[in-house]
Amino acid sequence: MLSSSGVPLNWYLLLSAILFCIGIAGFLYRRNVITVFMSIELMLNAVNLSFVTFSYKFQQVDGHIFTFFVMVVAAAEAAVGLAIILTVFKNRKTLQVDDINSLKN
Amino acid sequence: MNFYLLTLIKVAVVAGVFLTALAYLQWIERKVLAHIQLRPGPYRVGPHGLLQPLADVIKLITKEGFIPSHVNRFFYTLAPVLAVSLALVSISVLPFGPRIEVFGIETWMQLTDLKIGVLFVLAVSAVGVYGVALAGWASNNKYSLIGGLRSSAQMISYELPYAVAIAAPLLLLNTLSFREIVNAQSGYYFGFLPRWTIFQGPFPQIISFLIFLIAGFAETNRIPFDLPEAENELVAGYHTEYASMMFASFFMAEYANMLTVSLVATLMFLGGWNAPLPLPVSGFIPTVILVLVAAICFYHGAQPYRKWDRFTFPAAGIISLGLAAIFLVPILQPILLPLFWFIAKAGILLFVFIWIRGTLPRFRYDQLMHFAWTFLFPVAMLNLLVTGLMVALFGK
Amino acid sequence: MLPEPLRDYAPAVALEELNPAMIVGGHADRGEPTLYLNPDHLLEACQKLKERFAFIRISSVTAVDRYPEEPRFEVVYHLHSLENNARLRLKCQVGGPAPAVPSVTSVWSGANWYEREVFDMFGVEFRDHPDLRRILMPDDWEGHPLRKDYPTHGHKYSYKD
Amino acid sequence: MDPFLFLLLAAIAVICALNLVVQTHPISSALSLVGVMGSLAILYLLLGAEFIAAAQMIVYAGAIMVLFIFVIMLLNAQGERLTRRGAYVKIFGVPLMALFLGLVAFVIQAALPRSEMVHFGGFTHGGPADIGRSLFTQYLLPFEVVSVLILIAIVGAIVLARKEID
Amino acid sequence: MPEVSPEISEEVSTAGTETAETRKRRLTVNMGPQHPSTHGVLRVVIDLDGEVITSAQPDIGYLHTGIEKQCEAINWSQVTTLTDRVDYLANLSNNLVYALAVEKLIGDIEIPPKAQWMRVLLAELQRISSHLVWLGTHALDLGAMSMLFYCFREREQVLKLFEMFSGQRMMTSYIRVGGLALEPPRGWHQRVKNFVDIFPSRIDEYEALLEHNPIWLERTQGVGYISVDDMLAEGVTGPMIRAAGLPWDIRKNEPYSSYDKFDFKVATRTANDVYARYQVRMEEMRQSTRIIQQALEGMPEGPWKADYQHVTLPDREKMKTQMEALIYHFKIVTEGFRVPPGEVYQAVESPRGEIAYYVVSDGTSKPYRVFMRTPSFGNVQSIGTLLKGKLIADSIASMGSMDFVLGDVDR
Repeated sequence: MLSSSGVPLNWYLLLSAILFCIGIAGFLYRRNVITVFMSIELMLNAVNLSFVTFSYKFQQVDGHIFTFFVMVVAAAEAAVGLAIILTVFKNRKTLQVDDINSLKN
Repeated sequence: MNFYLLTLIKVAVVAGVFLTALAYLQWIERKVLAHIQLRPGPYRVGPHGLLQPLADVIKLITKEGFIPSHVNRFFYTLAPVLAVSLALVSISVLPFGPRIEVFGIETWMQLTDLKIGVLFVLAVSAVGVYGVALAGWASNNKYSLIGGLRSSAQMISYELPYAVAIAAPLLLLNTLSFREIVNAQSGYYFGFLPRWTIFQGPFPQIISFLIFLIAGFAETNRIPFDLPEAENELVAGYHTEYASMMFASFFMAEYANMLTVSLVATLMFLGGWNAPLPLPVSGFIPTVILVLVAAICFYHGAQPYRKWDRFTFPAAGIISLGLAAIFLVPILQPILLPLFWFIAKAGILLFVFIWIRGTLPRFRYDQLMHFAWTFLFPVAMLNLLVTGLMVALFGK
Repeated sequence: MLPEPLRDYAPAVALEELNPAMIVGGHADRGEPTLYLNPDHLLEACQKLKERFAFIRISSVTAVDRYPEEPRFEVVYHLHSLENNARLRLKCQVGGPAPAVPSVTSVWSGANWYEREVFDMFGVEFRDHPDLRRILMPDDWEGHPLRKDYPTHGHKYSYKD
Repeated sequence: MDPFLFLLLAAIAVICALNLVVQTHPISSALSLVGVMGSLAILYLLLGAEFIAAAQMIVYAGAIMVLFIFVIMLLNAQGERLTRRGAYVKIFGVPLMALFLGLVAFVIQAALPRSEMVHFGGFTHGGPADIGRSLFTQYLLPFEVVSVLILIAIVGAIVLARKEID
Repeated sequence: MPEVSPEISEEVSTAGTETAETRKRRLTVNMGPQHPSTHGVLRVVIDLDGEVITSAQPDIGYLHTGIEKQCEAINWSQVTTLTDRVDYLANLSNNLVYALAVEKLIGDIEIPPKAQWMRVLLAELQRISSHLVWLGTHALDLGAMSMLFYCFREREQVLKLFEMFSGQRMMTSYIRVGGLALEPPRGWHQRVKNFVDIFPSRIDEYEALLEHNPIWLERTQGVGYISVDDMLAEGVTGPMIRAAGLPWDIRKNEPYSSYDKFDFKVATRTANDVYARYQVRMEEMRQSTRIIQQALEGMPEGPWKADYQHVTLPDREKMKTQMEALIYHFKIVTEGFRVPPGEVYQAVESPRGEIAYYVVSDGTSKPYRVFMRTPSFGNVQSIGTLLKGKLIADSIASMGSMDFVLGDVDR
């Protein structure tokens, strides 16, 4: 399987899957809202890797475009999400997701 | 010749020259600042303090690397490493000269040419915030933290005009590779006006050049934008808690960033190693300058102000006369002339950096942010739009 | 009853008219008018001087320790009128185990620190002062350094934690 | 050369990702994520996605993650305490996760021919010019929609942050 | 300027009555006593609401040396050396005010015109040197570090002049009761003339560097306002009050030491901000140069100290030839001269404002009480009013514009 000059395409996809699973694990396991947020970013990254890999496989640029859009959406999401976290922290003085379980106090 | 061996040699040469240049940049800064401020500057170690950088390095290395007990050890040690390595890495894509032939081997005066070289430089400078921000956070000290926060906000804010200012000339040049960028700026209008981007039609990029320089000052945290380390307000900002080599790493990073900004500005706006005048004339300019330098040195040597001037000035004069002669050797000219112009342009920009530091006061923090968002960024955007319009209407 | 040199001095005359018990003495030594005031009427007099004779500035407040005479402290106020380009010195003599005078901070807010300094250095209390605590010496210092019975040298002090 | 580079970067990415989940302090997690992004950027380069690699560094590592770190520093976030739910995840989640991973791996193995290899330089249309051409022709509408989205996000972020300033 | 370890404490106020709506970030920042920009050991406790200062409480006493107490234990003539140490950037003004106060107490002592002219000249030189220190350090606080070196270049010349006549650069003790300590050496007046000839062009140089600089203007204009009424109430004097448009200068209003014979203008501005204070000080340096020029041109001939054998030391020649002079010399040196009982209050205009000594004599050879009304004390008292409601980022520029000397505050 190990040729001198190439990597099996599967490996990229497997790496993507592993990263995605770790992202899920972090999302479920962690209790800090910022870390949870970062786990989501990790999952997005894993998916991006798949897109780029498929782009290679089909020799088309569309996967790159999609990755690009994911990045833009991630940037927007980070801006709004972090603003929400800031506001929540000002009001509740906590970053624990378990403590942020009600809409009003 | 073996590609790997050649690359290794080039890496060694570039790293050696670059690091020495950093050390001497600091010497030059101290000398220039001192002369602006009417003092002699470093003077004791070696003739005119020329060995001062060496003494500094020895002193800083042998000094105790003190880690305060209240810091976050891992990030505290990681931050300077990050700062200095990220500052040094962008040199790998910058070319210093054209394709040359040494001992029958043809090579470029460049480590590697990325197709996306400009993007690479931008990416590295974008990540460069981490060193400063982490240092401020890991020091576990209010002044450091405020310095770190200020610098993250400042660097993110100035990243935008910085990138937009680079984008405008790219519209004219239509490439992201530094080699091609320089090649696209060769040639002259009317036989004397160089086709550098700051002069190039259809829309000369003088505005983006200025914006790039201003944002470059902010990116490198230098006066008038040195809020992160404003010593009169925050003591020393993010490196308050650092000592010895770790402290020096931040300085190295600052000087490396300064050098990178100057080199990128030279490549992007000032035509890289292209001479400002066509060849037969420009070929003699270095010789003339060096002969003038030698004359000044001999004059001062003849009228010594201090005891050792009788020897040091004539020695410097002889060296520059020798260099002047070397510049006339026809075989060496294709190598030396581009290098001379490249270093001369970058050197002038570096001098501007130091000169500004010696003259200007510091912004207040809100004024600095105000300046970035309400002046620099809109102007950069407008410049980009106008450039795009001009290229679309009158471009090739 | 006004002393001889101050008979023609308008502020003194005015205060005397206001309340004969206000001024207990005075002199105009070396051309500097000085009024000795009764501490009980100090605020009233200051108010009057500020309003009527434009002594809008208080240049300083200090004290002199006449130990071992009694009353031992003279609290000295230097007033200044920019309008009339005139200066006036007021004095209050206080003594006893707990010397105290009314604070003039309600008239001139700038007297704040000067009164704190007098309190710090002489131990004279200023009644109704907004923030009467030591200013130059440490908060837990014992004694009042500018008193005449306080030694110039040889005082021992150890810092408390 | 390629497999070695891939394995090295993949190892770094996985270790950093695990570190993200394991570390208790948000700053450590954020830096691990930067590590993941850096190694992914180089993997993108191996796959011929030059522009995406640069964008990954500039946008993801240089802007989004700096924003994260900025917020963590601003809030002076401390290490978190784990709750009971965290323990549940540890007991039941890990086997389930392994199962899920195995399933995905099986699907990948089954769906794709095993002999297909990735060579560096096997795909050369990932430069800025190609991306730009696609973006402004075929994908023009999504591009414009996304720019509106960004505008909305900026406005939203400002509105949310304003609330606490006033 | 030495960089010292920071002392900053911060606590989020946790007042229980605050509701979620009114809760804001409240910080208490402790600036100093060791901070590079407080110019000495001043501590300011600042309460912040976001970026805005809600209250600022200066805390002084870190440099208290007990000079007033010490004055009561030494001779009248020995006190002169202590007055140098009060405001070490304007020591000659302190010498002058002490000498004037004691001379007023003695009463019938006549100061010869030459000594008076010299006193004016020296006080103005001192004013220039003090303002130069202020300009350099203030510019350094705002990040313009080269200004410091330019200002110290000229200050160095002034200090050399001081060293030339008194042997000391800073603690000159040159103005004594009854005149001067010594006659200035030969060539000194020429050196002063050389200095005042070039100095106006140097002021132009500073102005060229600062006034055409948009960053400097932006950081100083409209910053650090405090109303005239507040300043008068808090006891602020000197350039601060003149920058608010009040032409109050003790040199004009209560002329001492023949200031009334000199032609000069009181520098005033009306903007009442940091920039106006800067302009006032620049203008004062120009006026001081004018005064020095006039003093040099009209320097009277004659003795440089009063002929008053009870107070001033006799000439060396006289002492060696006349028995009586020797006895007076011996008495003054060993026991000190006696001053008639009484009390005086003498004010002069120092570079920082009204400096006044209240001296009480009980007729012995030692002062009974010397009270020093120093300008910085009153100025620093107003920091609370000055900073309240301002931005924390402007606090350094505002406090710097006050030009306080901590030795002058704490004594």
